Amino acid sequence: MTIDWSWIGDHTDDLTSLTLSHLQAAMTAVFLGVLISLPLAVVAHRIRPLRGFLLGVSNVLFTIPSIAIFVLLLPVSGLTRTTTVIGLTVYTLVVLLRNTVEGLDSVPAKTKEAAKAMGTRPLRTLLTVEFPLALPVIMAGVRIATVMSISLVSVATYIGDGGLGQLFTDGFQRNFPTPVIAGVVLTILLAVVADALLVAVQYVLTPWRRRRA
Amino acid sequence: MYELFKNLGTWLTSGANWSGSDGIAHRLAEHLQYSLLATLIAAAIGLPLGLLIGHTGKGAFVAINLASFGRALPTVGLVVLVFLAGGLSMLPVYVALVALAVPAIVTNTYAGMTAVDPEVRDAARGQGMRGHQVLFQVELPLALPLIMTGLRLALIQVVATATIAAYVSFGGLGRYVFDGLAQRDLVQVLGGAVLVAVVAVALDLLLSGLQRFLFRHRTA
Amino acid sequence: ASGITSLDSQGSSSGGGGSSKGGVTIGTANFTENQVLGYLYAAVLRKAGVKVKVRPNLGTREIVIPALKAGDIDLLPEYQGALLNYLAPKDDSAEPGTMQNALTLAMPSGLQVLPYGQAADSDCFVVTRETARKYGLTTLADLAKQNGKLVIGAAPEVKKRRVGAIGLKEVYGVEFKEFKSLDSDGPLVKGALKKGDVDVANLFTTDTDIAADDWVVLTDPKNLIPSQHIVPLIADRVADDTVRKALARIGNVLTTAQLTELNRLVDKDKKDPEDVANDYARQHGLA
Amino acid sequence: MIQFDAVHKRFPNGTTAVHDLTLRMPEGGVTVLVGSSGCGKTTTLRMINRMVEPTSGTIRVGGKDVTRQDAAELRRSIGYVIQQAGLFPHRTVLDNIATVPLLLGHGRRRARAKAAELLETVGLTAEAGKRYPHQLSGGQQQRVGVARALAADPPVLLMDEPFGAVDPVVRTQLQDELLRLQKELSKTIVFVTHDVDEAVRLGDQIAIFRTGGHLVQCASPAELLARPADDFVADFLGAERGLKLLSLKTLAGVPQGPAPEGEAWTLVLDAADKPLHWASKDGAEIPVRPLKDGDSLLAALDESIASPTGLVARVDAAGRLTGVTSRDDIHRHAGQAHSEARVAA
Amino acid sequence: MIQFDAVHKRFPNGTTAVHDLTLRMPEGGVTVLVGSSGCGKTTTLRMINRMVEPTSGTIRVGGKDVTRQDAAELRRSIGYVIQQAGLFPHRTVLDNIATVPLLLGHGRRRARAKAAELLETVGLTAEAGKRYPHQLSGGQQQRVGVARALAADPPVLLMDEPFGAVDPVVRTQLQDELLRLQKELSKTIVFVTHDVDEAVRLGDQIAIFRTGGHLVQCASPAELLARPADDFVADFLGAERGLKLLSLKTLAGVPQGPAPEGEAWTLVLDAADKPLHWASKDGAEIPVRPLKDGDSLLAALDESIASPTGLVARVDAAGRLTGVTSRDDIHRHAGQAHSEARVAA
Ligand SMILES: Nc1ncnc2c1ncn2[C@@H]1O[C@H](COP(=O)(O)OP(=O)(O)OP(=O)(O)O)[C@@H](O)[C@H]1O
Ligand SMILES: Nc1ncnc2c1ncn2[C@@H]1O[C@H](COP(=O)(O)OP(=O)(O)OP(=O)(O)O)[C@@H](O)[C@H]1O
Ligand SMILES: [Mg+2]
Ligand SMILES: [Mg+2]
Repeated sequence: MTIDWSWIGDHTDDLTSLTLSHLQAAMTAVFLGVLISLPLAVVAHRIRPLRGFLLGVSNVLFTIPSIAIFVLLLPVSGLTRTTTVIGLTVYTLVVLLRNTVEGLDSVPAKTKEAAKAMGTRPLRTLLTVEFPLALPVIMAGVRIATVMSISLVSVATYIGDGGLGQLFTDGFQRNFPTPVIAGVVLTILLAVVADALLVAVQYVLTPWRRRRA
Repeated sequence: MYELFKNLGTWLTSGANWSGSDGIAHRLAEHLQYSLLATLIAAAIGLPLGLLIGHTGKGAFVAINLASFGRALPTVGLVVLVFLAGGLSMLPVYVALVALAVPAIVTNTYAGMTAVDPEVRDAARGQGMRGHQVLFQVELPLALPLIMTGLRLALIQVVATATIAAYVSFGGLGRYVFDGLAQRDLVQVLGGAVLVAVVAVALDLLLSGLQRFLFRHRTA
Repeated sequence: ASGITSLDSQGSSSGGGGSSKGGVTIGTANFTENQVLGYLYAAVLRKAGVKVKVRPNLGTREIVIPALKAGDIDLLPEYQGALLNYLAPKDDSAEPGTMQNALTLAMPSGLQVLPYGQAADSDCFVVTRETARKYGLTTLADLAKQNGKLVIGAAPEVKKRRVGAIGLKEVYGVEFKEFKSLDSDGPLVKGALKKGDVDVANLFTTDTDIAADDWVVLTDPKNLIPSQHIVPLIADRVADDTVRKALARIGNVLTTAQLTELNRLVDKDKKDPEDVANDYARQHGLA
Repeated sequence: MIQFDAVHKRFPNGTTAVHDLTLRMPEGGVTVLVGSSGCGKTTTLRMINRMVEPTSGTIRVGGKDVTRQDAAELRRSIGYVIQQAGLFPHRTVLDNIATVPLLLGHGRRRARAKAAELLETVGLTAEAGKRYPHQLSGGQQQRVGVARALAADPPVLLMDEPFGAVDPVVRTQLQDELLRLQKELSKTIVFVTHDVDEAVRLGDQIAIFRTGGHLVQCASPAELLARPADDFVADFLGAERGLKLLSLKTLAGVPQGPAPEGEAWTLVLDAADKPLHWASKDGAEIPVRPLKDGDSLLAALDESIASPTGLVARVDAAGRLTGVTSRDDIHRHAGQAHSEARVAA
Repeated sequence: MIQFDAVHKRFPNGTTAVHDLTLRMPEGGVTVLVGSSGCGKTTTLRMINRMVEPTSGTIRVGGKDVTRQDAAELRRSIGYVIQQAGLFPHRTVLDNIATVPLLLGHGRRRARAKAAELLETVGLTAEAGKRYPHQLSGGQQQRVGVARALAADPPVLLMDEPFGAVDPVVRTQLQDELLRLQKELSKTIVFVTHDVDEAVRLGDQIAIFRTGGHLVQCASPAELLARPADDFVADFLGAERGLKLLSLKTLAGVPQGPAPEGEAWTLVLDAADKPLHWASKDGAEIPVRPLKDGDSLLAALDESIASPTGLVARVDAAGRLTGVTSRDDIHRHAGQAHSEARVAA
């Protein structure tokens, strides 16, 4: 399987725009996923009986083949980026919800108690104590969700979207490995870079974990 | 919508749809075969790897990053690539599914190993256990719950993704999804999707039940 | 040169009744010939001063037709027979003229087909030279002699289509040993034919591989397979005179042989569909 | 003043943690709660700031029923030092201390300034304020916990085994500091421990609990040591009860005489009159530990046993010899301490 | 016998944990290692069974250089009791104890039988053997830890703060048990603690370390208390050093006389000659704590202070009064204990 470098040279613009579009889809999905999973995780964390249910639902959603999700969404959101993003968001929930709940669980009871005993009210405790302390575990989830989303964007080629995934269909149709290889390599590169960025973000957000003995 | 779900019910419950080489029973068996085999292969790769880095504490950084790298592999791209390289066979499907499952298994195995209380590991050495005895008699049993979690996670992902086999002409429940799409049979698409989800969830429940049974003596 | 473009976040705006002023979004299915056609449409429309955008790789009709209705896309290069089969599966018109009439009748509100072009791309059933020799196959009728022995490979929908397993059985009495769901004239079905995993493959007549690999196209003495002229499927909202005229020109110029050659440039020479289409349009004074 | 009246706490799972407790904790004094594990000390403490709600009975702080007050506000007005510090790992030491002032809306600047001040009060450097809790030793973390509880200058301080996790040397330091702070600030302190020595050292009164949440005895340390209410209390206080009582009395009133001269052992002084050691006629030397008026009778007894003559060298604040006290005098005062305690009980 | 010769341990990160240590730990005796946190006690202990390898110097157990032996086999021949037990959470108590016999290839049956026996030795019921460690209390877990270390009947036992995590009452029980076991089995024991009282109680010799891994002094408890090598040791042993020494001496040799009659206070006995309390002429009663010959001088001194007459009631094994001992006699013997210790040092 040889790589046709001239093809790559001729298509740098396309590759760039596909990469950006790919990234945008994945990031939007993760962002929405975080937005949805944070409140749900708080509910799952606080109300034990709902935990199994919520995690179960996110699990089931995760197992639905993407094409089926797209087909169901088409009447609603059409052939748009929205459809792609909704599909991806659904998949991120399984990781984000679980990790956020685990993150909240991992906050030492002692510390929460301390906050309560100082006279901090529940909402403030949540925002200033529980979330910051759960951050490492939540961020671990965000990292996995991001990498996963980036790898999953390509399934949206079924609806003409899918960023770098278009290269797979193209190469497949024409029995032409170069675009496929380019697509795979760029996807991984994107994931690695995004992951590294998130590590950096986490480093900035959690100053208290920097100089662990 | 209501009509759709009613038809879905009929599709799922009609006996005719269950039998034959194109029947649900057969497709289900194929799907299970792909998923279990892929997970098994992934376990054969990921478990020793995770145990090794967990036991020696060496190579963790590389392994964890490789795992994350593995997670980033786009399944469709991988299938197409292996197909273009090697032609039409189940190989592309297995390569993609195994690549999908290995990261979850490695990271969870490793996490399980690092979660073993160092005091206990120390105690094992202190009683005169050799390296492999520490690994198999102490670390592995203690890491097992997390390892099982990793296997479950991997299996769910594999079951959900094994529909890809139909993309390259093979069987499994993905057949319904792709055929239904081509034949404009929405009921069939959804039927396939529902079956995949049910299989995934059922396997997960089964394994979590098994896990609970096996580790019923452990504390929370 | 852009072979593949990303889906931009904005869909097309649907201008008022029958005006292309707001621009036209052309969709194409996810195989190369359709993409080439899409870019050809784009080239001629652009020449006519219409703003165009192409959204390639849009999967099956199940996805594309609703998108056309909803306004995500406005124009689609289609094939008479296949489209008719999609819209009116029971209709068995076989002549281009009657098919065009049938299509007009079956058209959902808001959509219309424009006059069909001279280029055609029909379904065909091919076997390898070796298989043809071994079983003495030259026509579709010959297949019936090997009933229960041969494996056919085709896109999944062919199994339940008249121009497919059903028609072959009804018209020629052919029964296959097995139907393998592969793709629509793509690498799967061709690969399977080459490897011998299938004996009979459903391809398109414009496929350059048929000649390249010396495959035998089985003839259709009983006219089961309608010829499929290429026909623009368009939403009423953009179908103004400018658009109609421009599309009519390409329809009149492009021949089946030329289309086959364009396919070859894309599939074999790995040229971008867009470049191939633009070059052709320029050479023929269409752009 | 904190007043418990017929307070009962039964947890939903059926455990009775506190049984019909009536107890007064005087204003500006230290009340120590002791008892074996699970006897309800923590529960009692936590009912004061409503971290736990009593099943029945009333608790009044400064005369006001706690249940009539907003829980969060009540808590801001009561300092709480939690077992093993319970610091916020994600906030710097300074921000940890500033927690309550910030909650009270004092503004970041003012809260930080107050925190910096308190840092000094508990004996930590300004540099430590910038660190995160995990970068401090156990003893330093405890100090931060105390500083945090003091930050809003609350009249009441609850301390739940605050010095449990540190080694004995640091523990003694922390106790000294607490006694010093208490003298300065005279808070009403409720202190939980299961270390009897700590209780005797810190408490103005000691409340002993028995499993099941029963208050067995509440009295001053001296009374308790002299007259334990029953065998449980006696056992709890330990075998050396008699000696422990002596740790509560100082040498101040015990008479002293001149150091012996020309006998078997002489006390050698340096030029500044500071005792150096005991010397025997045949040249042997034995170390001496001179005691001040503020030292306890227990220390005196200890020294008199170690001393070859049975005499204890006493010095003034500058370390100059003022005289010696005999073992008999020490014992007389020890006996007196015991009878006083017995009478008081 | 365990012999350290010029042993040095520097960790890869540059910390010197043990500095040039030469130390003899006698056969069949208990050597206690004490010192503040981080002074190298654990490292010293772990070099004996090669859990840590020395940087230089040699360590011999029973005359044989440990580095010449297979590490795993060496460890099987040395019992190791780890801080907070370090039990295997996934194995039953019985299987925990059977670990080493199984490693030695004793066969499951024999190993379990041995384990069941040891369970009894450390005072646990057979029922406890079937449980998992987390189903036991802290004290019970410690017992299992000891049983596990004893399972292969090793001549040497290493114990690293084995009783650190349990409350004082259970701790005393465990210490008693260890002393009893030691009498029965006479192992060579190396015991790490940072509790001076525990060291004095258990040690035949005590080695005091200072931060940086320096051995400061190694001597018998009595010598140590009487003659601390320097201020560090003196401070470490604590203020009541003189009194602690008395806890090492029993009343056995101290003379006794008849109980006083017709004076201010009389000792009231019951029909079986057991002391009940002191009674004064005007009807006051003060409790008495009668002492046996095996009780310590410290207990005697404590009682003599609490007693209104300064006299200690002494009884035989059955609890019958044998006589009384005066405070002076106690002091005389206490003084004697101190001079003996001083001479020995
Ligand atoms: N939230 C709770 N639910 C049920 N039982 C509880 C709860 N909190 C405490 N208990 C029980 O109440 C009793 C008293 O607990 P408490 O914590 O007050 O004891 P403590 O004296 O502080 O013990 P320790 O010295 O171990 O800290 C114990 O038996 C304990 O198990
Ligand atoms: N594996 C290691 N790597 C680097 N330094 C270590 C290691 N183990 C121990 N140390 C350091 O060596 C010194 C001695 O440690 P050691 O555990 O022997 O002390 P210890 O006396 O047992 O203390 P503690 O009473 O806290 O148990 C300490 O400064 C410790 O931090
Ligand atoms: Mg408590
Ligand atoms: Mg240690």
